[in-house]
Amino acid sequence: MAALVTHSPILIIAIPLLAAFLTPLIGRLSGKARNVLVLGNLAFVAFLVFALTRDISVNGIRVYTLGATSPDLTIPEGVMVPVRIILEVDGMSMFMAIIWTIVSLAATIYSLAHIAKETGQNRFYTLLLLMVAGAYGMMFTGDLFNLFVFLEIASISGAALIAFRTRFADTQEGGFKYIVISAIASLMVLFATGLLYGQYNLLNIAALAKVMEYTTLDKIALVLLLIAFTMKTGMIPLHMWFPDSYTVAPASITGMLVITSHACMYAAFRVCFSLYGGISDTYVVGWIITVFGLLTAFIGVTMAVYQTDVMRFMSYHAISQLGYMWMGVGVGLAVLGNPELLYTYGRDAMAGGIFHILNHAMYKPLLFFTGGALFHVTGTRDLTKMGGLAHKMKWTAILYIIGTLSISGIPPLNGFSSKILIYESVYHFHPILTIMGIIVSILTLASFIKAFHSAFMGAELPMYKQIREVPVPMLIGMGILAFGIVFITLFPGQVSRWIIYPAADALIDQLSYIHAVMGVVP
Amino acid sequence: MLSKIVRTVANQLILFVLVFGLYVIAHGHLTPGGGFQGGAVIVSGIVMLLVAFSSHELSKSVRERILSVMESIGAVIFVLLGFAGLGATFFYNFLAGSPIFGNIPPTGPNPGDFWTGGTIPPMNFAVGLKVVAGLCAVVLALALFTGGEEVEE
Amino acid sequence: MTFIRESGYAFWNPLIWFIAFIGVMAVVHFIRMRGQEKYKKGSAQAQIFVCGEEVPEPDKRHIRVTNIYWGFFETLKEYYNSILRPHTGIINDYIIWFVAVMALTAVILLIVGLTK
Amino acid sequence: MEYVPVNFPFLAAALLVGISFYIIIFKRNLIKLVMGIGMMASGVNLFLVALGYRAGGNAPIYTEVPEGPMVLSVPQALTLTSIVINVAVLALMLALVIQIYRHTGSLDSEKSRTMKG
Repeated sequence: MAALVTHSPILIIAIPLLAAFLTPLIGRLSGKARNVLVLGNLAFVAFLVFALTRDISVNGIRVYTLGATSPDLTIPEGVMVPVRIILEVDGMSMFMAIIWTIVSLAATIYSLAHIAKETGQNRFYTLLLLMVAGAYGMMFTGDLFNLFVFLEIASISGAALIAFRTRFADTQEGGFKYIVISAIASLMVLFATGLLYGQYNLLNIAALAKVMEYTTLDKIALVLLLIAFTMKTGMIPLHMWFPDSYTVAPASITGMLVITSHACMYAAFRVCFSLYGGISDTYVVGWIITVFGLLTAFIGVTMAVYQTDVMRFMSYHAISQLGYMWMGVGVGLAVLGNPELLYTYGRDAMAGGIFHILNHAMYKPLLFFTGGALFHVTGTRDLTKMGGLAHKMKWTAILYIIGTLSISGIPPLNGFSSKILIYESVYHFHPILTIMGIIVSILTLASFIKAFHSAFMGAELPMYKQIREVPVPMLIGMGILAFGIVFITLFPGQVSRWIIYPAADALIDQLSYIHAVMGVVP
Repeated sequence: MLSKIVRTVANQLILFVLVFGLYVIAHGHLTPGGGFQGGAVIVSGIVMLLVAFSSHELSKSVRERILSVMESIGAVIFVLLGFAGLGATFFYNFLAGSPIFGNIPPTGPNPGDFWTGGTIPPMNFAVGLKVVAGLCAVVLALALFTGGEEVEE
Repeated sequence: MTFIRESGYAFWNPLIWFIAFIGVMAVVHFIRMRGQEKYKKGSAQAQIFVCGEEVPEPDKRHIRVTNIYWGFFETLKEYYNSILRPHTGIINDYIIWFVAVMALTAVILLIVGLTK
Repeated sequence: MEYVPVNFPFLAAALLVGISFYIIIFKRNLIKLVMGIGMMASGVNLFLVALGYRAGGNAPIYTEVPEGPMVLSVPQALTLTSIVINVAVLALMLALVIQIYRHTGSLDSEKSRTMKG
């Protein structure tokens, strides 16, 4: 057990990778065995993630050196700097990993029924597991180049999964847009990595952070990294590919893509806090992020009200909700250099932003899944053609209501607890942020009511007399996320104490991130 | 399908291309090269066949199903070699010092001993297998697309 | 007790909210109990009544999504026209925005660096 | 001492990336767009390789290496990885372009779009 925990940082990445390549071999023999393999594998990974979380909450940051004689031998004898591939897992990484493990499990269960009639399911599950491994890699890696590699793994498999249903024209277009954007963003990340490597001959984030001097080239590298990752996240005005891609993917994949975009957000935080936190003009960078976050929240929601395609409208809401996280964490970043303000409201703003990532990761996939359920039974995503579906799809309607109340921040659901944390803390930074946040929340509720009315309410339409409730695996997949929402609703204090504040502290505390790799300097 | 001269020459040349590709894969730990490069060399030979013969001819002998199995096996071997080092850490070079590829080379310039490298040569072979299968599938899939007549309006 | 923030700015406890919610629901139920008792399901009372007119078919009387919030969009027409213009759906235009935002951020950061 | 123009590769890399951005922004043909991304990848790879160059250096392989300085090996490993990844990305892009053409009958990024707004 202790050995399992010691090796779990790499096992969490490697086991899905192994299963991904076993899937086509086993799927050739039997489809059932393949499904059992995929699910069992993800369940085992979930077990490892929770074991590792427990370990990290007790023992602090855990590093893992690949290929060394011992996992914590980060700097071999005779060299001054880390030369091997190093995984570095702290509170923030574990927070993202917990989200990813829950959502990937729910999405896989949901896929069992959602894509049951498609051809090429072996490939689907291979790509899905590759995406799981890639996103875990992004969360755990400790050096910039592997960040690029895992980003590309997640992007390539994501694009192929978006374009999975090749019989529709729009899926191909969505996949193409996704891969073009991802390729350009990742190349910019690689370029920035090159800029940093050229100056310091280092790739490890912790080692770089230790020697960083913040020259002009470093600033350009910061811009490249920050804007590339924010484009992958879908920040306005770099968001336009986001609805195009997320709308057309199979619903289970859309739910997972939301978390890969959060993984890119995590990478942006990692760059801003752990790499540049000590030396950069965090005030300016924080303001830039906050202003863009404000724009993102507002323009995203106004665009969402306008949409008539159910998945597209939810995609714009995903963009809009990302704005809250940028706002919260951006405020934290802006006051990072000022300990007094940081502990008055900055840390709470960051905790609010991070808490909102967790909440968003619960309700947004749930809403995407209900949208996918509508597509599953009606064969269309167009809200103008829907109506009266609640007569036949009671469970889906109830789950949709839970998601709606949560995303709009209606008390007592979990969306409220993170939003009030953001409102209360960013108010001290600038009141306009809170005001806009509340307006965005109102518009969110309004647009979700509009969609709810046109899809679920009204008399039973004659063309939907034959439909039935969606299959049980899809309901289970949605149910897991709904359970997550209810759990966070009931215990917001415990959840924030267990994982939210440790994650925020892990971002703030740059020194221990550096020391975990470089060793404590006397 | 090109002329008979081209086809005959391609038929003879493919052997040399395959041998050179295998050489590049096998000597990946000594000279520039390795799994991906050698695999790409082999696939370039297959592209030569594709040009000389038609893609439909080639797709009869190179089956997509076999390629997919080859690709998976290559990747599984690679990851399993990583897992085998778990006694120390993932990707630990557990073969160094053992009878298989186990010689320890001297530090600095040396004539190059093939029997070194530990897990690296087996990994090169695994990657080579995967790259040959994967690139071959890509090339065939792109070549089999015949153009505008299948447009669905 | 569940406090999200211990610094004193905010307080949030779902349990208290639930207790209040149940209290309000009890009051609502009490008021509802005092209402009409003659209502019967399935009788003519449950039919739709549109001023004595004939009731339209289900797919005619369902309010579609395009009709909801019509006034909102009519009022904000100019905003929506201007905001929809950049959303061209062409991949090339997306990259223009990427380059523009990158240039803007770089300029801001470099200028700040110069003034220091 | 002869002059070694060490900075030229960086200029070439910057030029490649610049031209590829021009292509990606202004060329509406999807195949040209994919070529632009391939070019950008080459530019970044050239930049990485040029970073590791040391004047008069040998290839960083110990098999029968002559005496003298060696160029850095890490950027070359990075470049190789990046090339492999870009092969996969470009193959996927081309496959998707083929599918787009099959469905819409057009390679123009404006004419082949189905989603807007």
